[in-house]
Amino acid sequence: DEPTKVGFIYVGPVGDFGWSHQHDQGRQALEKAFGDKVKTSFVESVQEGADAERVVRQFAAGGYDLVFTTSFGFMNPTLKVAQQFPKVKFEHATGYKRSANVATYAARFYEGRYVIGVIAGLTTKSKVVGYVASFPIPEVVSGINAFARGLHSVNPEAQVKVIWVNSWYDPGKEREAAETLIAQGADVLSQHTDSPAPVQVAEEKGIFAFGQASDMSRFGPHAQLTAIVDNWNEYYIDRVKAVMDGTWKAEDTWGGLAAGMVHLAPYNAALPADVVEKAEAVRKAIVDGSLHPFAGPLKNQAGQEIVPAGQVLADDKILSMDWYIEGVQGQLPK
Amino acid sequence: MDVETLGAIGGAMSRAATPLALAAVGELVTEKAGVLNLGVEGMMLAGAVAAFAVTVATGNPLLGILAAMAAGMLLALLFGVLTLSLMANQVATGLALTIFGIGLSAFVGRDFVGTPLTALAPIHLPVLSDIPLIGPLIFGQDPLVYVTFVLVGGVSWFLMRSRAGLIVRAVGENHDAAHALGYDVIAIRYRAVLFGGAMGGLAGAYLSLVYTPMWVENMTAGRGWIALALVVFATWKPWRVLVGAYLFGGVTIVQLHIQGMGGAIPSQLLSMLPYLATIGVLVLISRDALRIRLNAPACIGKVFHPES
Amino acid sequence: MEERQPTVPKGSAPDRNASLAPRLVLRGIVKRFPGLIANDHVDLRVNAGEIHALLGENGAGKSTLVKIIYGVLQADDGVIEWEGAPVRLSSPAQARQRGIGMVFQHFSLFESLSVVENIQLAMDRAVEADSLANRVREVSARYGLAIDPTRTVNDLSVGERQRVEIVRCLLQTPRLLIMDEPTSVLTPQEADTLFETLRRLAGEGVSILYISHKLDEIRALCQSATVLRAGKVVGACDPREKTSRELAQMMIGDELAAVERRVAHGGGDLRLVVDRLSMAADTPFGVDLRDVSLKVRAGEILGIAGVAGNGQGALVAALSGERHAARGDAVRIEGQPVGHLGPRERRALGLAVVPEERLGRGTVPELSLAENALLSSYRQGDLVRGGFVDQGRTHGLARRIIDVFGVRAGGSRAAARSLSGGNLQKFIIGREIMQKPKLLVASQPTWGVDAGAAAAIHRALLDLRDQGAGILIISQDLDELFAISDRIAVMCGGKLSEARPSHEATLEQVGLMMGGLFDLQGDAVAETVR
Amino acid sequence: MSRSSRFITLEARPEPSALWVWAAPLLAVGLTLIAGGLLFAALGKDPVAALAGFFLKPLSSLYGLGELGVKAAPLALIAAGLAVGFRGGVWNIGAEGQLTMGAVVGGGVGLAFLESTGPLVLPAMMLCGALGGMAWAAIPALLRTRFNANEILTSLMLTYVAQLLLSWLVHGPWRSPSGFNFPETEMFGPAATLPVLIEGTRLHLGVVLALVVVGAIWVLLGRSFIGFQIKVMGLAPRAGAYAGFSQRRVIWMAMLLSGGAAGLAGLFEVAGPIGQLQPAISPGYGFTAIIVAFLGRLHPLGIVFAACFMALTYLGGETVQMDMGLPLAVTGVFQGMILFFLLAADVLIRYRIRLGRAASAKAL
Ligand SMILES: Nc1ncnc2c1ncn2[C@@H]1O[C@H](COP(=O)(O)OP(=O)(O)OP(=O)(O)O)[C@@H](O)[C@H]1O
Ligand SMILES: Nc1ncnc2c1ncn2[C@@H]1O[C@H](COP(=O)(O)OP(=O)(O)OP(=O)(O)O)[C@@H](O)[C@H]1O
Ligand SMILES: [Mg+2]
Ligand SMILES: [Mg+2]
Repeated sequence: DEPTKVGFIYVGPVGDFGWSHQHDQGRQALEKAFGDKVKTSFVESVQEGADAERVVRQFAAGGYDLVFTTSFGFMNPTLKVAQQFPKVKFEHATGYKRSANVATYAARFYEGRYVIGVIAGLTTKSKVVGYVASFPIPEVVSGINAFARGLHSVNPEAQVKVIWVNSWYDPGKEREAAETLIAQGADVLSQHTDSPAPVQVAEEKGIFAFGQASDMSRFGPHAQLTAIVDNWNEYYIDRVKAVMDGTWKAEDTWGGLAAGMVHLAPYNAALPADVVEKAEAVRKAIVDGSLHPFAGPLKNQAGQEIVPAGQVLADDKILSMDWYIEGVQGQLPK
Repeated sequence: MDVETLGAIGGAMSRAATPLALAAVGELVTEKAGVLNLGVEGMMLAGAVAAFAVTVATGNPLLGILAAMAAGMLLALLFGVLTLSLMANQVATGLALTIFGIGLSAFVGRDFVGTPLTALAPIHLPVLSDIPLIGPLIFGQDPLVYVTFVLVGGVSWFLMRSRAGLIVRAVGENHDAAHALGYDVIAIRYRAVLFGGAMGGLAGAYLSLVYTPMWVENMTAGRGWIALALVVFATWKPWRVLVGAYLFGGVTIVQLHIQGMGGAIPSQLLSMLPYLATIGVLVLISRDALRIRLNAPACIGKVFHPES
Repeated sequence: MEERQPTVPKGSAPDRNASLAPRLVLRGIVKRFPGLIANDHVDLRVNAGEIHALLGENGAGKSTLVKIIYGVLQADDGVIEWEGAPVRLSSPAQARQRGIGMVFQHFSLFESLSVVENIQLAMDRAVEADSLANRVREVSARYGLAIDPTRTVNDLSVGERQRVEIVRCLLQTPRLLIMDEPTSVLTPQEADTLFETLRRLAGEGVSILYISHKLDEIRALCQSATVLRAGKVVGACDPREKTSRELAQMMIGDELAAVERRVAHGGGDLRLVVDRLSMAADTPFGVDLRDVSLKVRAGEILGIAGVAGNGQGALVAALSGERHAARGDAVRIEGQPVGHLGPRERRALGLAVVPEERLGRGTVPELSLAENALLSSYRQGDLVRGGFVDQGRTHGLARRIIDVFGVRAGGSRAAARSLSGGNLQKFIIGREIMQKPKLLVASQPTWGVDAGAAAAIHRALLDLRDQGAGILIISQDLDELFAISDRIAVMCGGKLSEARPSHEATLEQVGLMMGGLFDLQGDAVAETVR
Repeated sequence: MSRSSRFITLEARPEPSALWVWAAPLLAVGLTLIAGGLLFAALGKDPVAALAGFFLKPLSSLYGLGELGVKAAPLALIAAGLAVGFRGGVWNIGAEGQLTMGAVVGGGVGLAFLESTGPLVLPAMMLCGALGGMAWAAIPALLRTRFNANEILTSLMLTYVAQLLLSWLVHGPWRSPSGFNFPETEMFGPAATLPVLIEGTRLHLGVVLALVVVGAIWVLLGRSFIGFQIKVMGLAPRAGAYAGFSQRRVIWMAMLLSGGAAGLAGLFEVAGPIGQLQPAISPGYGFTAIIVAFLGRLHPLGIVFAACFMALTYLGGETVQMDMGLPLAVTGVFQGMILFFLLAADVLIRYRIRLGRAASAKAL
C-alpha cells in the first residue's frame, strides 16, 4: 500500500516560531498520527511571487495526493495548478477562491482575540492597551476589532493603540513597537506578529502580554496572560483521513474556538480567579454560539452603525474587514 | 511629550542603534584597510546563533559573546582566504557570505527555536540611574551600549592616533606603496577583516542575547545592510558611525511613537522615514567632495597582488 | 644628519671587514616579464661610498633591476650579495632592514595622508609625529628641499611630492640609497643641493645607485656607471671621463643625432589667446592662477618655464577644458571663446594636450594601447562611427603611433602600464601629434625620457611647429625650453611673466624669474607678443 | 611576517588564460560535487541522489527547463544592467528597489487599462516599467551628480522605500475591490499579460525579451563608444576627464540603464508569472543579480551562464527539500559553498600556482 503523500508549502521558515512553525507542527502531528501511512514533505520560505506556482506544481507533478498551501499569497498559483492536476487535492489557507479540487481553510482568530480583549480590559490599570500589528490585512484588522470589542465590553474607556511594523517577523522591530506602546502608557500588550519579542519586552518591563500563534509563556512566564494558539493538527489529520477514505471534498472550513483551530494557552496563574472566570464564560459563550464578537449594534470609527442590534456581521464581511470599529485609534490605508 | 516618554525614546534609540553601530564600526575598519566585505549580515547571524547556543549551553553570556565574536571571525576568515589569498571578487564573495551565513545560522539554530533566555540585565547604579531622564539614559543602559561607545572611541583613537592604525589606513589608501615600504598588505588586511568579523559577531550577539534574547531564523532582518550603509554615511569616520546609528535608530523609534499617537499617515509611509532621513542627512553632509574622497579608502575593493 | 654615524644595521652585527667587500654585488640577475626579458643576466657591483650610475634607454630595465634589489620584485635567477654574503630579498622590509633605501620613479606616497604620516610609515619604529615633523623641517631646510610636513600629499605638486620621497628616504639612514630619476621634477637649484647631499652621504660611506637620463648630472655626480641596453649590461665606465655624447652612444649603440635649432618664421595666425585668466586652485593648498595672459601663434613654440607646483597644473587644466574659466573669452582657440567648453569641444577646434601624468590621466593603465589611442583620438578618421568603435582602425592607429615614434611595446594590445615610463611618454606625444593639431599644449614632454627619445620628441615637436601648429610647452627643464622654444615666459606663484624671444633671454634671467623675481619689475603681465 | 617560507605562491600570468576562463568554472563544479557530496553524506543523505536532485532533476523536464528560463531571465537582465555600472565605477546596489518601481509603474499602466484588449497595452507597460525603474535609479544619480551623495547608500535605502510604497499601494489605493480586501490588485487582463511561448511551461515572452536586452547591452559594452567611455571612467576617471568624457554622463547612463533593466525585470515578473501586483514580487532578484554580475565577470555572456547556474541552485534547493527533506538552511550553505568555489577558481585565470618558491631561495 502506497503511503498518502502530503505536501506543505510555507511562506516563512519553519524556524520563525510563528505562522509557518505552527503549520509545521500540524505536519508533524500528521506523521505522528499516521506513521508510515503518510509521507509528508515541505518547502519553506517560498516567496509569494513567481516561485509559488512552481513549487505547487512540483508537488502536484511529484505524485502528491494532497497539498497544503499555507499562505494567502499562494491562492492564485494553487488554483492554476489545481486546474492542470484535477486528481490532486489542494487545501489553501486563508483564501477565498475554491474549485473542484481546491478547498480553503482558515481559523477564526478573532474569536480568541475577543477573549483576550476581555482579559486585557479586566487587567489594564492605565486603560491603555497596546497592539503590535504586522500588515493591515482583513485577518489582522478583524483581530484588532474583536480585541477592542472584548476590551470595551468590560472596560469601555480603555483605549487600543496600534503600531504596524510592516513585517511578519522582525524581532527587533516588534520589540521597538512594544517598547513604544509601553512608553505611551500601555500596560497590556497584544500582538499579531510572529516573534515572541513583545512578550519578552512585557516580561522585562513587568507588564502583561498575550502570545501569538504559539504558547510563548517560556518567553514571558509572568507576562503572558494567555496566548492565541494556531492549532492545525486536528484539521490536518481530518483532511488526510478524508483523502485516505475517499471522502475529501472541496469545502471551506473556518473553524474557531469551537473547532479547536484556535485555542487559548493556559491562563497565567497570577490572573485573578474572577478574571479567569469571566474569560472562560466568554470563551464558552463564543463556543456555544451565544456570543458573537461582531454582534450588533456595531459602529465604525465614524459612528455609523454597520450592524444593527440583533444581527451579526456576516462572515464575508469579517473576511474582508478593512475598517476599524468605534473606539480604535488610528486609520487604515484606503 | 513628557520626560518619561523622552527617556523611553532615548533608551529605545540607544538599544536600536547599538547593533548597527557595532557592526558598522567593524566594517569601517575592514574598509579602511581597503577591503569591502558585504557579508556583514551573514557574520551577524553567525554571531547571533553562536552567542545564543553557547549561552544556552553554558549559562554564561560572556562565553556566548566570545563565541559570537569567534563565529563572526570564522566567517570573516573564510572571506579573507577567498578575497585576500585567492583574490576573489570582494563584492560577490561578500554577498555569497551572506547567503552562506543565513543558511548556516538557520541550520545550527534549528534546535534553539523557541528556547527562552534571560536577557543581559541593564546596569543599575543606585543613585545615578534614578535621576529622571538622564539617569536611565546615561546610567541605566545594558553594558554593551557602553561597550559600543568605548569601542567606537577606541577605533577612532586606533585609526587616527596609533601607528598600527596609520598602517591600516596606508594599506587601504595605496596598497602598492604600502607594499613598497615593506608592509605585509595581506596580513594587515586579514587582521582588519577579522576585526570586522568579530564586531559583526558581537552585533549579532547583542541581538540574540540582549535586544531580543531568542533565536529565530534570519533575525537580523537586514540590519547588516543598514550597518554597511552607515559606514558610507559616516564617510569612514568612526564617531559618525555612532551618529548615523543613533539617527537611524532614533527616527525609527520616533516614527513608531507617531504611529502610536494615532495619526492619519499610513504606517508604510511613516516606516520610510528612517531611510529617507538617512538619505537626507547624507545629502546635506556630502557637499565637500574632496574631504569625502580623502576619507574614503582609495583601494577599497581592489585586488592586491604583490608583483603586479 | 649627525646622528647617522656610524650606520649600524639593525639586526646584524657591525662587521668592520664588511666595508672591504663591495656593498652590493649582483650576479646573473634575470627577470622575465610576459613576452620580454627585462633583465638578462645582469652583473653589477657597487662599493661602499660609491655613487654608481645606472644608464640606459627607456625600457632598458633599470627600474626593474633596482626593484629587485629593493625586494619589490623577485628575480627569476641570479644571486644578490650584500656586503659579501648572498641574501634573499623577498620584501622591501627585508631590504630596509639591511639598510637599503629607495626613491621610486613613480611615487609611492599615500595621497590622503599628511607628509609626516607618509614619513612615519617609512620609519621602522614609531616616532612621535611632532618630533618627526621637526626633523623633517630640519632635514628639508638643510638639503634645500622645502616641504611643509603638515600638508596632505594630495595637495602637493609633483615637485613637492618628489621632495617628500627624497626626504623620507634620507631619514631612514640607508647604507645603500637607490634613486630612480629623483631629479626629473626638481629645479636646477634643488638638484644642485641634492647632489651636495649625495656627495656628503657618499663621503660618509653610503653607497648610492643613481638612475637618471640627464647625462650632465651623471657626469657631475657619479664615479662609475653601468650601462644597460635591452636588459643586458653593455658596458661600464667612469662617466667623469666621458662626454654626454659618448655616454648616449653607449646607451643606444648608435650615434645620437643632435636636434638642430631651427628658427621659426613666426607671425602666423593667433592660435591661442589667454586673456587675464584667473582660476582658484582645486585643492586647498594649490596655487591659484592670477591674471594669466599669453598668446601662441601658428608656427611658433612658446615655452613656459617654472618650478612645478606654481600653477602649471591649473593652467593645463584650464587650457585642456578639464576645468572651465569664469569668462568664456578668457581662453580663445582659433579666435573662438572656449573658456566654457569641455575638452571634447576644444579638441574639435584643433587642440591636443599632453598632460604631465602619464598613468591615470594621459592613459588608462589597464587598457591596451589601442584603447588608449582611442582615448583622445576618438574624433579622428572614423575611429568611431555611428556610436560604435572601429576596432581595426583603432589598432591600426596604435600600431602607427608605435612605428612612427619608436615606442618599445608589445604591440597595440599591450596594456599601457606595461610600458616603461619613457616609452609611454613617446606614445602619448605620438598620439597627440598624430591628430595633426592646430594647437598643442604639452606639459613636461620629456619627463623621464632618455636622451635619444627626448631628441626624437623634440624633433617631432619642431616638425609639428614647422607644419604650422602653435605649440605651448610647459617644462622645468630649461635646456629643453632653450633648445626648442621660440619665446619663453616664466610662471611663478600663479602668475605668468611676459614672454621674450628665447635668443634674447639668458639662463640666469629665467632662473631668477623662476624664483619669482619678475614681480619686482612692475607689471609683468603685459602684452606678450609684439 | 615571513612570506619567504610560503610554499605556494600565485604568479601573475602574462595575460588572462584563455583555457582557465572555461576550465575554472568546471574545476569549481568538480570541487562542489566533492564538497557537496561530503556535506550531504554528513547529513545522512545519499550524496549522489542529493546532487542529482540539485543539478539534474530540475532540468529533466520541459517544464523544468522553462522554469530555469523564468528564474534566470530576471537575474540576467538585472545583472547585465548592473554590470554596465560596475564597469564604470557606479555602485548601484538598489536594483531590488528599481525592480519594485518598474513593477509598480508598469503594473499601474496594466491596471489603468484593465478592460483594454489593444495590442499597445503590453508595450506601454514595458515602456513604463523600464521608465519606473529608471526614475527610481535617477534619484541616486541626481543625488550623486548634484550633491555628491554616495549611491551605495542612497540606492540601498531607496529599495526599502520602494517596497514600502508598493506595500502601501496594494494595501490601500490599488487594492482590488473584488479581492476581499486582501493586499493585491486586480489580475491583469490578457492584453496586459505576457504570452506563454511554449505550451506546458511558463516560459513567457519576457524571457526572450530579457535575452534581447542582454544582447543589446553586450553590444553596447563591447563595441560602442559609450561602453568605452564607461570603461575608462571606471578604471581611471581622470583619464576620462582628460579625454573629455563626462563623469556625470556616465553616472546617469549607468544608473538609468541598470534601473531600466531592473524595472523591466520587475514588470516581466508581474505581467508574466504573477499576473497582478502584490506585496512580494521578487525573491531578492535585485541583490542576487549583483552576485550574478560578478560571477559572470561583468560580461553579458558570462552573466547569462551565471544567471542560469544561480537559478538552477534555487530550483535544486526546492527539489531536495521536497524529495529528500533537506532543510532550506542546507541549501543556503551549499549555495554559499558553490559560490565560494566559483569565485575562488577564477584566480587561475589571472594567476598560476607556483609551488615551492622557498626551494629556489638563496640561504640567508
Ligand atoms: N609589471 C610589468 N609587466 C610587464 N612588463 C613590464 C613590467 N614592468 C616593466 N616591464 C617591461 O620591462 C621593461 C623594462 O622596464 P623598466 O621599467 O625596468 O625600464 P627602465 O629602464 O626603468 O625605463 P625608463 O627609463 O623609461 O624608466 C620594459 O620593456 C617594460 O615595458
Ligand atoms: N560630452 C560628451 N561626453 C561623452 N560622450 C559624448 C559627449 N557628447 C557626445 N557624446 C557621445 O559621443 C558620440 C559621438 O557624438 P558627437 O555628436 O559629438 O560626434 P560626431 O557627431 O561624430 O562629431 P561632430 O560633432 O564632429 O559632428 C555619441 O555616442 C555621443 O552620444
Ligand atoms: Mg624606470
Ligand atoms: Mg556632432
